[in-house]
Amino acid sequence: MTPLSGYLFVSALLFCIGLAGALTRRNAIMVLIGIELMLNAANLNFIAFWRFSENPETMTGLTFALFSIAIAAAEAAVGLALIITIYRHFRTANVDKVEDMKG
Amino acid sequence: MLGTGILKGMVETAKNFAGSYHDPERLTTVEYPEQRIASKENARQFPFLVHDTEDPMKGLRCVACQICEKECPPQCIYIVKSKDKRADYKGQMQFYPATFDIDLSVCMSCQICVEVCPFESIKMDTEFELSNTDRFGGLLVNKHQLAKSNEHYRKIHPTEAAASDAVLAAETAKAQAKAKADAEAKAAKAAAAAGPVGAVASAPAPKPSSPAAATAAAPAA
Amino acid sequence: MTLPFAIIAGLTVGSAIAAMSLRNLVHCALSLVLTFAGLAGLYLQLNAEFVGFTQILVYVGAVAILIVFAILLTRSTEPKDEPATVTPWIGIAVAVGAFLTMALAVLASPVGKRVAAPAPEVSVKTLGQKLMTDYVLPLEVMALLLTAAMLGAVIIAMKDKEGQR
Amino acid sequence: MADFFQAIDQFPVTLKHWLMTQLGGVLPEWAEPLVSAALSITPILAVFPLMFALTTVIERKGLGRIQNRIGPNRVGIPLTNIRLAGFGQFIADGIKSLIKEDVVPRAADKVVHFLAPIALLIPVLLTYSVLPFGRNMVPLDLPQTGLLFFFAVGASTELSVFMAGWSSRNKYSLLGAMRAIAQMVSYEIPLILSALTVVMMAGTLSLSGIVERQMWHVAMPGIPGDQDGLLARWFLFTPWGLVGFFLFLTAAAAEANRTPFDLPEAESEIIAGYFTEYSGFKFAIFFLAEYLGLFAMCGLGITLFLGGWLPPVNFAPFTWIPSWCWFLGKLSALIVLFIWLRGTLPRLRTDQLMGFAWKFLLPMTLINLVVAALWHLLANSIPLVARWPLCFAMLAVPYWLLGRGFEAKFTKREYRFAN
Repeated sequence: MTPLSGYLFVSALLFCIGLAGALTRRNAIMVLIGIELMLNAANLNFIAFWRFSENPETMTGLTFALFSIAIAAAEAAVGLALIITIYRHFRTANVDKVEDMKG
Repeated sequence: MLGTGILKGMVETAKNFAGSYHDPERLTTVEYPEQRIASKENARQFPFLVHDTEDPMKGLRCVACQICEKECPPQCIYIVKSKDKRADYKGQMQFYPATFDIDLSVCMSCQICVEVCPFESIKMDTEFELSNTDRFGGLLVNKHQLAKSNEHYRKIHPTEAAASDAVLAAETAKAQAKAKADAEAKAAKAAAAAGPVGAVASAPAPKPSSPAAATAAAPAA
Repeated sequence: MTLPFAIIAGLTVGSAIAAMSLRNLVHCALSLVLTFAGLAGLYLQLNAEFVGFTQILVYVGAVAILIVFAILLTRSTEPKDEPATVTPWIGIAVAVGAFLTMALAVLASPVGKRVAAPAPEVSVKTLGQKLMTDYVLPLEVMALLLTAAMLGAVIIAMKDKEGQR
Repeated sequence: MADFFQAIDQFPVTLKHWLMTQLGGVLPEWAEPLVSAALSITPILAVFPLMFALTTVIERKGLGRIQNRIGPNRVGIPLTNIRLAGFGQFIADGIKSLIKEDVVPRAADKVVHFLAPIALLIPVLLTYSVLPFGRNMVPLDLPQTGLLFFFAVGASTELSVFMAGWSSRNKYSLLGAMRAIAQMVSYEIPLILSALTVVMMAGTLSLSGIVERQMWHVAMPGIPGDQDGLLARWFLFTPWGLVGFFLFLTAAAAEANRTPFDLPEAESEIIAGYFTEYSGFKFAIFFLAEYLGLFAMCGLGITLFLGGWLPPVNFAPFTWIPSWCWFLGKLSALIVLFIWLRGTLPRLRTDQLMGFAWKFLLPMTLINLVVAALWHLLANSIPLVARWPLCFAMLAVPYWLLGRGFEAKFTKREYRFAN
């Protein structure tokens, strides 16, 4: 069985890949994808810590991960709706070009 | 209520399904190569050349006048006129087609060649199973393949064939009458050479009879 | 480290890198789906079947479809030769720094060397009972949040259209 | 006598056991689970594609009869005159699609275009792994998450549809994919909700567990059935099960892109939808995946509502028939029903399709969920004879009320010039 550190490394890698993407990509959708990746990395941490915890019967990590998945779904829906609205308004999904504060 | 229409429709299709097994009124499909529907009398597919005598090549009615070749809208007919002449069914000396080809891949079955032919020599066939492995040579049919007997024509289009026969009979009668008149005129001429009496009176005598024969044949057509 | 873990982890990380670095947005989204599927595989490795299949149902079945729709609805009008990233080196440096910090923390901590206890008995029944008793307040808040998010998403995406009429 | 029928019933299981014990000495230890899995998979890979092949012929023949035609009846054994009533057709079709040229559009995204049919077929085949085909015959028994696995894997087919539609670079493909995804996402909700009713009543996500709950002897509060255990306790025999089954079938037809919900491949409008640009064997894979998806949905419907592999009654001639025959028989009956529906119903319009999902199916499944809960709660206070009509009325009234909205639109059309 893989030790906990293996999962933590994968999670850290995913988080940093997501972070790098969210910081560097121009397209708003790609930024959102980066954020999704970071959320998933956190989820993996929840599950891994639950599995390697002293008393997994409490299922804290599992429930937290379930709630986190639900939040991510809501976040993706609202975020993508916002991106589509921004695209309709500015005719671009490039975050650098959207610098107008007026509605 | 929602769904009743669906149920009604399903009952209807179930009736169709069951009915197709026992009700021949519903299942009208004819399984073609084994079962066939006899072709209708007015059916027409592609032209053929009519011949009268036993030997198809000698009995061809076609005199290579090339009217059909000129009238054919897609120009699928190719005719080469013969150098010599030979006796036709009336016994007159006529040209005949040295080559008579029809490209069936071009022909559009319009029947104009039949309409314009003054010699009742090209007619429409009901043969339709013409598929061929050679799409260029196989569908270019020559006069040997095109020639079919008058009996065949009578079999596939009885009414039309009767009219056509009547026209031909009238023409033959007219030709014979003319030949007879010519012979009489010749005889009269010969007689006139001997003594020119009555030759002028007898020569035009057969003429009124031939239009009468033609009009007699016309209602039959 | 076991072979299945290595394969799944490699696939997950590799497809995540692809998802963040490919030029074509649809390819990015498809690689992201592979990452989600790989994560579900990791959850299964961790005996969290229910969360693993929920992950597939929600992420592959719903979030990925949403992203793909959003990509198609926001067809980029920008020229192709424009770089897809802004100031890449700063962002990557930040990410690498964050990773090194976390990796050092994991290596230094004694928790990381913990070996798994025997697989716990996870029954969906007890999970459901927990959700309906101990975690009933978060569950209800979550229901409210999802409803609000749905209504919000619909209204945000609709507003402009009404304005045009 | 009973032992003999028991042996036939368990024949596939015993055969596998025998093969494994025979191979046990020969195989290295690491290969044993792989061989065991392969032995479980092989019958599925043999039976269901064959069933697909036969269904294509039966469907064409059946549709032909419904339309007063004969349908395919020629292809039999090659080089002979034996025609087998046309049942050689699927072999000819298979050979044809195998040797046809594989055309990939020049502008297509080659990799995604190639992966799409594979990515569609694999999840569809995976769904079969949790279906109980007979007594003790579940390739992969997931006691905690069986149904969730089915829906999770089934949901990932949407992405393959998108891959196919997008990578073809064809507007019809993309339109078809968009239609298919919108339809599948919309109908997934009533599908899962109607299945959830059963999960709620059975108290388990395991599909074999759900089948066992429908057995004669298992005491279930509120399921009608003879106390002596003569009549099976299929969920279909309860009001919520009856309504739930038809809601499930409707949603399943939409999930599987069957008529009347086959807009994604409406050939009069968008050629063949998302697989317009596929030819040859890839097209055959799409066709196969579509039918296998339908079979899997039917299999799930059988497991949830029609008692899976259980016979309807618990006495001699019926119990002699092997359990897997019951499953395959019920599956064939549902397939025939779908063919019949295809021959009957015209295709819906997109707005009708979406309206039907959100305004009719979704409220109905939610009401069904509530009624099922009531049925369970009233089990001890109201006798069955009164409870059944009461619960049925509670479902029939909303059905009538919701259904009215869909009827009113179909008024008789006035033709200005024809009349």
